Amino acid sequence: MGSDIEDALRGEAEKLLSKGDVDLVLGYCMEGDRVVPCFISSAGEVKRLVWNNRCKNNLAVYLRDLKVRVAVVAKGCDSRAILELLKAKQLERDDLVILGVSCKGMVDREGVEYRSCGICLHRNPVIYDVLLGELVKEKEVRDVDELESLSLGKRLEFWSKQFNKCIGCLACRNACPMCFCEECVLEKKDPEWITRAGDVSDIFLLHAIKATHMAGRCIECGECERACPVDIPLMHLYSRVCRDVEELFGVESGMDQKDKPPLAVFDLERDAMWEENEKNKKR
Amino acid sequence: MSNPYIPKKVEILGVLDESRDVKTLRLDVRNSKHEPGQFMELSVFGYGEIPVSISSSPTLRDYIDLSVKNVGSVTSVVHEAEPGDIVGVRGPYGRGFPVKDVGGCDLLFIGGGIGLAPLRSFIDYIRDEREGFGDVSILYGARTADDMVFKQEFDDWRSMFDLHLIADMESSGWYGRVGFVNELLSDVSPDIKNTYAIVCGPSIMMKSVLKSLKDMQFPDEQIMLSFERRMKCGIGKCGHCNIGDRYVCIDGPVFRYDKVKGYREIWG
Amino acid sequence: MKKIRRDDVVKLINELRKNYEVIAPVKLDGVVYFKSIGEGDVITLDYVNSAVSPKEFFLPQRERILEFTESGEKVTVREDLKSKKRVFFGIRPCDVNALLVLDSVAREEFEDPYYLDRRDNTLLISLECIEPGDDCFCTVFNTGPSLDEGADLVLTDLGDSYLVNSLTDEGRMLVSESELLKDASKTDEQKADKKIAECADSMEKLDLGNFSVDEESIKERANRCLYCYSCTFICPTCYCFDVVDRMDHYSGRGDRMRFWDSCMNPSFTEMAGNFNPRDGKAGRFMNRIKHKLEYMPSRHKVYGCVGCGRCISNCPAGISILDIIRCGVSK
Amino acid sequence: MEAINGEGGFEPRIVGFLCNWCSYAGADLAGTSRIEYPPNLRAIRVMCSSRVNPVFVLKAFQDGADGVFIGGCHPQDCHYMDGNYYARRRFMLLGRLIEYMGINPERLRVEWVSASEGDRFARIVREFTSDLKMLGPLDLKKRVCDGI
Repeated sequence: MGSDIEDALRGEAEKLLSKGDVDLVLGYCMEGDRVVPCFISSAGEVKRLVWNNRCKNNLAVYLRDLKVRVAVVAKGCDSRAILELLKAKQLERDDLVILGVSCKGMVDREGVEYRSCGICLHRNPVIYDVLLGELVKEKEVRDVDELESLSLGKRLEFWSKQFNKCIGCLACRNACPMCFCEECVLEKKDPEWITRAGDVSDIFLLHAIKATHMAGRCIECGECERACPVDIPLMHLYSRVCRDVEELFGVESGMDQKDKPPLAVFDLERDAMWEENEKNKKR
Repeated sequence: MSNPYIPKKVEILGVLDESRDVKTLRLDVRNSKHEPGQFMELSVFGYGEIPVSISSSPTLRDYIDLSVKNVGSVTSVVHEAEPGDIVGVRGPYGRGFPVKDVGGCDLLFIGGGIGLAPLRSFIDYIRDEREGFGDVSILYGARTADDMVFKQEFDDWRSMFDLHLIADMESSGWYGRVGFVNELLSDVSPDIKNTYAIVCGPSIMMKSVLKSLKDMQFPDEQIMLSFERRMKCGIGKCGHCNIGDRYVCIDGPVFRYDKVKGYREIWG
Repeated sequence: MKKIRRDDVVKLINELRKNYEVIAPVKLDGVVYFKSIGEGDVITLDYVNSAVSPKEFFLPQRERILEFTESGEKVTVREDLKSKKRVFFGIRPCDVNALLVLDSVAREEFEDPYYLDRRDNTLLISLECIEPGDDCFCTVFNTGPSLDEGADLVLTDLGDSYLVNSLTDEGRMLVSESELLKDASKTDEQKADKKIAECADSMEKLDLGNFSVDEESIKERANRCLYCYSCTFICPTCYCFDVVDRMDHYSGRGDRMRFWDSCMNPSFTEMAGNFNPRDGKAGRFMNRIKHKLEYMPSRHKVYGCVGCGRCISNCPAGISILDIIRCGVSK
Repeated sequence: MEAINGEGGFEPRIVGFLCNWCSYAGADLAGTSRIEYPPNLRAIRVMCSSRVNPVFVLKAFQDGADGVFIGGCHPQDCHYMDGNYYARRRFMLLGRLIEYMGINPERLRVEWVSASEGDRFARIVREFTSDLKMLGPLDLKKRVCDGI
């Protein structure tokens, strides 16, 4: 898969680096049998760059720390993260060259497609300077979330069991390209919302709070789920929030530069209508 | 198996104001056998535990002093303590100053801010065991004159030792020198062959003092540094305070410079 | 030596449960955990290793170390310091060696009573490996796939049965009453040796004779690291913890809790007053690697890595400590 | 939180975040007008309904609340012009999230109550209390910790 794209990528990277347009190319390379993120800083090294169906990492996570001009390989989810970070003024557009590439869904070492890729509707990059290869046809209909069909009690039981596994390592937050707060509410000590060394209900709270913070921000790349050492299906939670934001506020994060953060704006008519809707639904 | 995590409950005998943000707790610990330079883990139940240098000499039999600067959540609670309150202590822990090794030699104490606390333990020890040591010079600097601690000891020290003071900044009522503590080194002319330098203070101060000492040709083996790190357990289990393969809590806090010289991040 | 039929292993565990709390591997959503076995738990024998290391049963993710009243007039130790007798079934040789590493830390100068109490009251039944996992490299540190010391009983998979070897008297006593164990033959023993040897041969070996950590190889990876902390949490030898006091002001009762901390977290070394002696991501990464491969050997005469491969399998940025070790060997 | 022991049966615990300018004044009016309403709601005065962080709500549930009430000014009446509009969006979303995680969204109630609506405030609290009685205790901490 993708050897043409790989050639185009190497060519583009070589051009950008040798002309001095960028200081660094952020892409993927092989290390043993693993595909890993890599930083290429000279034209002579571009042969290391690869493109295949195991380039799972969301490279946007590295961009905030790089204080140089970067060309970054961006799949659908990477580009959405970049767009959202640009909107949040976390990145300088002028320092970025986005090498867009369409994704066919990434697979793990066993060749099994990641769940986040399976449900993805945006495999094409939404923002790019150069497009490598061609755009692909996107899936149009969302999969139904099987958890929706469970009763309230069963859902609480499901999440309690999942959170019982949680070891509180915060890998889900740390691996998230959209988590960029200088001080995280989850680690705040005064007031200490999440009791350190607390019980499973604190873990429940942790994930609930994190989910509220992902509203209008999560771009569903699935990095959290992949980073989780105990395989808690966190994407269910964040996807649910994404769907709610879409339905209630008509915004999908990382898709349009003009969209405002949905919880920092309001729309009187729409909100009043939905408020009424939600109330009626409850009764 | 005795449990090293259980603090001993002790009563606060007195609280002394040292400076605007430093208080000394005088604790009901009798016949303490600590070495100068060792520290205690001080518990305020419900708020946490902090490592604090013992600032009193082991020659005092009726109490120990712990001097605490108000810098964080636990220390701010410590500052609200009153005589009669109960706190917990564990320790003394760590390796203090090598009192025996430096016996008979001249000593050059260099302290910065609250870093004078462990030095005071040693200085007062020498005051009480005077014949065992050579000449003693004390160089002490603080941000302002108001930030100097143990001022009540200064007259006593002046009468027996050579005391030099300096403040980083001018302030009203301060007629002494202004500058950094390493500038005081030009005031003393130690017999380098027979002198140990004993340094404690903020990281940046220790770093610049060390540079000055090296400029004076002090050998690494004759420089004693007392380090501060984030510690939790105090007994080498929690892993927070390492400098290379050394733990500040059980191998330090006092290190001879030549023993830690090669390590990364000794200054941060 | 003895042997036990594969189908009888669960029966044996049920026998042991009469007198002991038994910890054994179970599978949930395809992920293997060690769990204190209760009614209805289905034990699995088909696994490479658990997602989270067995250290959580000795040095729990969070534990109460003290209880006290607000005024400090009453301070009591955790009540259950005398732990129940436990049997840990199915621990892999690498993880047994990891416990030996933790022992050396817990016994150094001051003894850690909470850890050692659990440790002393737990019998280990280890399951040797006959097929390595994708990221296993125990052969590098000689911590597997076979086990000669550290556990009480060692089981080796022979297909339809397991060879049972007692390494300690306690181990022998543990199964002496059981009728499920039969005498093993010489052929069984040879078969087990062959399987272990085959497994070991298929794995990488490195000469650590003049190994030293290659800093360049670390620096490059430190850039790529996401500092997600998961490697330190799942590692069987990472022992660092943080301590926090909790106080319920309504009841006037409080606890002192300790819980796992990660050296990859910037606040790990940060002191009050915002001074951080280990600033910068690279410094933290370097410390983690050096702690395992340099500081532990110099302090405790044992490598702080046992080659379980958990951190490699789980690293979101694909960083392999084995690669770093290789760089330090070939240098 | 301590449970209120009514005359047998379950008495729900409600944490109410009331905006200073409308709902709190409304509750005050209910009191001064001697309108009776159940004592189950513990009022916390906030300057604006948008001051209420979703964390407050979740923490209340964790600490034993059976229901959380958020009272703000009617749309277009916010003392700060648009605070309640943000609150409205925020809690519509939070309601859906807790529902997804297994907490009945009816346990989170957002209402706009003006300073003059003392009777309405009392009616809402009565209604909410009886709704929660029907739902029974939430007991989130225990249920999550026990995994049931």
